[in-house]
Amino acid sequence: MKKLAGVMASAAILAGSLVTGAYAQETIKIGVTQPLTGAFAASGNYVAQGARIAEDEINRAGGVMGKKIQLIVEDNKSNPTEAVSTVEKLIQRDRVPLLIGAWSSTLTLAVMPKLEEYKVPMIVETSSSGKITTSGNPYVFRISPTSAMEAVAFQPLVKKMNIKKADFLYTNNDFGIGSGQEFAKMLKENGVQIGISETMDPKATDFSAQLAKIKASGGDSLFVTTAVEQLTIILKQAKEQQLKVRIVSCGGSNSPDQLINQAGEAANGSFHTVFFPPWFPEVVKNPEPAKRYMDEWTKRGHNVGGLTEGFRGYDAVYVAAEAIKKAGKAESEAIRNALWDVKVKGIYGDIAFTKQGPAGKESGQHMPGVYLVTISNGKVAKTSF
Amino acid sequence: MNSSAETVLSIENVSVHFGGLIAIDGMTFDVRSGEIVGLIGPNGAGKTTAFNVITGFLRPTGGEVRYRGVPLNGLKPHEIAQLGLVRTFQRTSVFQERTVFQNVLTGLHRSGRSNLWDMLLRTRREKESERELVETAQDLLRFVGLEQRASEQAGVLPYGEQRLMGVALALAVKPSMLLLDEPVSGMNPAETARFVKLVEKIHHSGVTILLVEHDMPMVMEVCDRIVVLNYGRIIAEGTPSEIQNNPEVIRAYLGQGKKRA
Amino acid sequence: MDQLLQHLLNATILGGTYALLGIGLTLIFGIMRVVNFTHGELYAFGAYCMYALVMPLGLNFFMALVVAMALGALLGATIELLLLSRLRGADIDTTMLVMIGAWIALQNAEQLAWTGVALSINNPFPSEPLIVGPLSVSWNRVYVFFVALLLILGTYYLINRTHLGKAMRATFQDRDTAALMGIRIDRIHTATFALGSALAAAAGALLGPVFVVAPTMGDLAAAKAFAIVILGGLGNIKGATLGGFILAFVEELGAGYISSGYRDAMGFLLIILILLFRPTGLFAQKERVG
Amino acid sequence: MSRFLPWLLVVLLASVPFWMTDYYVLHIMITTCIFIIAAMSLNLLLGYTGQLSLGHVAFFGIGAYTSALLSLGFQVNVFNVPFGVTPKPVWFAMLMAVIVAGFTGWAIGKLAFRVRGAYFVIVSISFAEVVRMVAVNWVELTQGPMALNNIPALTLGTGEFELSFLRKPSFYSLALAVAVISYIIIARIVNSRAGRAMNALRENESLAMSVGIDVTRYLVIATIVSAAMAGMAGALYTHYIRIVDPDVFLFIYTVTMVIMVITGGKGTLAGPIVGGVIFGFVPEALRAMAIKPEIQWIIYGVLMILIVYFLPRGIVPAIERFWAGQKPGDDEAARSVPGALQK
Repeated sequence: MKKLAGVMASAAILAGSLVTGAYAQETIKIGVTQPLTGAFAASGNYVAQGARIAEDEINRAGGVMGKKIQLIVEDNKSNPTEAVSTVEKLIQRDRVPLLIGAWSSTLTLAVMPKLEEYKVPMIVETSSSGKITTSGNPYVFRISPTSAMEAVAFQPLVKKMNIKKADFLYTNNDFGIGSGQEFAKMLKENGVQIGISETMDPKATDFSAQLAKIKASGGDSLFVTTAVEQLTIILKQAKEQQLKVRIVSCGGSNSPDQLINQAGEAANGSFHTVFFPPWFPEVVKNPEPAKRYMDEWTKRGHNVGGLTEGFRGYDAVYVAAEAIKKAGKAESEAIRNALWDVKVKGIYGDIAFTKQGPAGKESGQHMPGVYLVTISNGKVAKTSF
Repeated sequence: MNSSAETVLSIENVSVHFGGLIAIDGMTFDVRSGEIVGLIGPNGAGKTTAFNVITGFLRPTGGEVRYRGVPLNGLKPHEIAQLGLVRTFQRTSVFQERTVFQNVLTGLHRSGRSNLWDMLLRTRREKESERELVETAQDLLRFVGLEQRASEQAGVLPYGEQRLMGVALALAVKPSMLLLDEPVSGMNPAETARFVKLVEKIHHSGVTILLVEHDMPMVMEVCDRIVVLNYGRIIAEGTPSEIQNNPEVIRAYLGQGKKRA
Repeated sequence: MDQLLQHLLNATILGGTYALLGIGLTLIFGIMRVVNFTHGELYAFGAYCMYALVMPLGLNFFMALVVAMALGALLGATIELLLLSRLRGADIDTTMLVMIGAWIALQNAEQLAWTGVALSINNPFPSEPLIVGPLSVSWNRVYVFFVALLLILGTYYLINRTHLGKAMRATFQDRDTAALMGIRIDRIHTATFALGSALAAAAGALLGPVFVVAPTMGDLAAAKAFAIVILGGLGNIKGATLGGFILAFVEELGAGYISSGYRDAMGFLLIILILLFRPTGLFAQKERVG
Repeated sequence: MSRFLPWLLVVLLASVPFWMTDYYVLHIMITTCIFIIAAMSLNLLLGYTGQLSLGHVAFFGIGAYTSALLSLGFQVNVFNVPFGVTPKPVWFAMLMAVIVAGFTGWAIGKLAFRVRGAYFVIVSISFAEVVRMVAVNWVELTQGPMALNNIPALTLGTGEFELSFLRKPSFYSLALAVAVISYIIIARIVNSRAGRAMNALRENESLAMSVGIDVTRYLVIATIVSAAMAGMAGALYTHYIRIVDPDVFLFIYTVTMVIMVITGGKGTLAGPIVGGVIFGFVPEALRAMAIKPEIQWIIYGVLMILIVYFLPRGIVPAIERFWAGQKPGDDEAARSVPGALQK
């Protein structure tokens, strides 16, 4: 018993020594939670890289209110519980007044209760699930399009592409399921027959069984929603199994350049919705920031395949800086109010938030453009419909 | 001893096969109440296998073992121990890391009266039960002559005392019959003599004993009756003097070319 | 019908690599009584070697496989000499803890070296698949299947026909007697671990170009290897070969006709069922207990 | 004097919320405390009965999911038969979590202990993985990878007398109380007849059977208590973090618990606490030094190997031996007297 007590006492001393105080700050901190490791690591890193570009640009131009901004990027490991921990850490330890995150819909939905609990606003840069802005969380401001918006944008193409019967393959998370449901709804309304809907774990790597089933279903188009890692394998395996259907990837996290690079010939003939087409930046509403971002991206030697993701972080940081400037102080509540008045000429278009969700507890939602591109002969091309 | 005493252990036509290997072949013998019976035979004759079958550590391929009329087939070792049929082991016969005293307390497991709730809530029954166990443990250690060693770690005791410890563990279960597996092997004559005294003491307290041993003088000294196994079969059975003069027994031992006695 | 045939073809092709994965693991357990938790990491290591050799270094695709196997064997031998050789005679739980420690360290070292981003390896095969009637399969997978078979047969040959194999079998049956007969147990253990590691690395190097290469790929592979080995009985090489094919068929048909989500759960369910109803594996004779 | 030291420590720990203003430190202390409870429960199996159970996180996760689902309510179709549960009070959900986890422990104990050694280890890992797969794929019930969100916090009483465990100081007190109770439960079991039986089967199973100990029964008892306690830790965790996803079943969490137990000292009462404190705070210290998580895990892995080589019994026994060396005789006396007689 005596020894036990001694051991426990020394443990307590260890615990006490870890107590550290926050020191004074000369910068304005912005918290970023992204999946830097795990299933969505590639995309999360691209978003973080894009955000860093914007951070440096803003600071070079004098920062915000004479202070430099400082991004504190935490890895949420592609896991919702970890995402909550990162937010907990960013708010409690780093005392950030504003957050950016958390890439996937599931991760974003996971941290949303914490935003309400601590009353800290978050700019959502990627997530597409409708639930995020319709569930009545007034701390959420989304600059990326929802699956429903994406489906509506796709609608005119249904007839042009002559889609008669569609099958679905998507990850069993909010991103995949939300996208699958919205597209199925839209296609049904346009008279398209819905075949089978297959799901997959975000970590799965062998889809031969699902693809054999889809082949047997006999649709003419396959709508796939997942991150680029799985999409690469799906394209390769679809070719191996001679799945001769039109593959359309939704959700905008498909990085056609990376697909060409990694899936090779198997990527030819596939279609992809993207929210920023770096192959023809002239088509976007604000080509000027797009060009600036692309130049810097290349200069830093980042992966070209990441351009379609990195801009999300880039835009989000500009929106954050603008909101802080408008608020006049780095305080959460002021920033939240200011976000409603933000107007930023970004790559996502002219970013401004409209109200969505139940009255009195609305979330902010921006309406960006959606582009459909195709891969042919190892190159990304505009669709010719 | 008294040959009209009732049979407590009966082994009927027991066989044990390991794959194609026959370890015991149609073994049949009885042990009567109050006897000391020796089970002897050359190495590999199947003696320890017989012990394992009797105490439930091994399932016989055929035949039946009964203890006081209860068939033991299918019973687990702890259930057989609870019937009062308790064994010791050739080797590793103590809980090495515990003290001698803790060993005996562990052996007294079945004598405890408290249930799990008593233990969790540390009720009066739990405390009384533990106190009784401690007293019994002290008595037992005194009985085998290890009371001086109570606080020592069992694994570091000299070999002879570890054997005594093993017997104390078995006695803690309150056996009506004790199976000793080569208890004096490796002991020096003085230790053996001390052990023989203990066996007789146990016997006098009313415990029937079945003994596997290579030390012939010891077997001849303590046993009422001897059963001889060779290649899994019983080749002789009788009093020590009968066995000593049995030509087949002599052949079996000489044929194997070694005699440890 | 076409779907069923395609499933069966997929399962057969997959079964070859599963068997390869299983043999390496079962060999090590059978001879060394070590549950090799680093098996999955050696698999990932093989895949990363393949990537490094083929992509940045531009080595010939087929040569790269041989080099990856050699490197796998080297890493395996290092693990054995560094960690296991001094644990000989320790109980199985102790070696398991050490192997788990090694597994965690290796996996994170891979993650540190290559980051979490998945990598893809180009292969030199025609991109048009091999088509037989309604069925199709990529040339890369056909290659993988036959190389896996070759390696399995090679392992059988090594164990049954060579001097080293004889010593391994002797060690497997009775370590003490083998030692008495002048077999150098230390060397046998190192050789066994190196061989098992080379096979795991080969599986990784073969499948790397089929899927993508990522640091966590080893976990799933290890899980499957365990299922295969349990199916066949720990230490049973023939059992592991058959177990590999059984698992592949169960997974593929389960995913095709029951639920694709539970695909990776099939192996674990099989483990549990087998251990409850036939603890020594499907193909083992009853072992003597005690 | 020494008898009061543990209680003094408890009082000291209980006072933390009154002077600790940095909630982030409190947050780490809470999660550490929860992990210590889980590690203590694992120690009962790993340290006292000697079963290397590598599926322990399953009980933790089952507790977490049971409590989350019952407090949120759910609606599922089992073979087309609708089955629903309306949201239940959190205290009830947590109680059920303990019971369900304990029951799972009973079932697993009954089944898994048919096999031992390597087979038992693999079957225990498989069990946890199957449970994880169910959590991933039974989306209707568990929401799969989307996680169960907005899990309510524990509140006791109503109206004016409502006691809410939403905020960190109150939750810390709750976690500490559960940890102290868990410690007492384990201490009482291992110092009783049942504890001696468990020890016996770990040291020498055949000998234990030969003295009439029903080995399977005590393994099952240990598994039930251990599982129920892990389930309680899981329930605490879920109502603290207020989200639960299938990754809660990841093998790496079992490994974390195992490392805590073997580093601290398996089969000692203080071992999991010491190990838990070290591995609860070290990640934060490493994070403060801007060390990458991969390096942190490499350190864990290497440490695990080093512990097995150089401190196979863990830190606590090593310290005990050190103290015994300082004061000969004292230790002998302490060890010779069985636990029940110490008072």
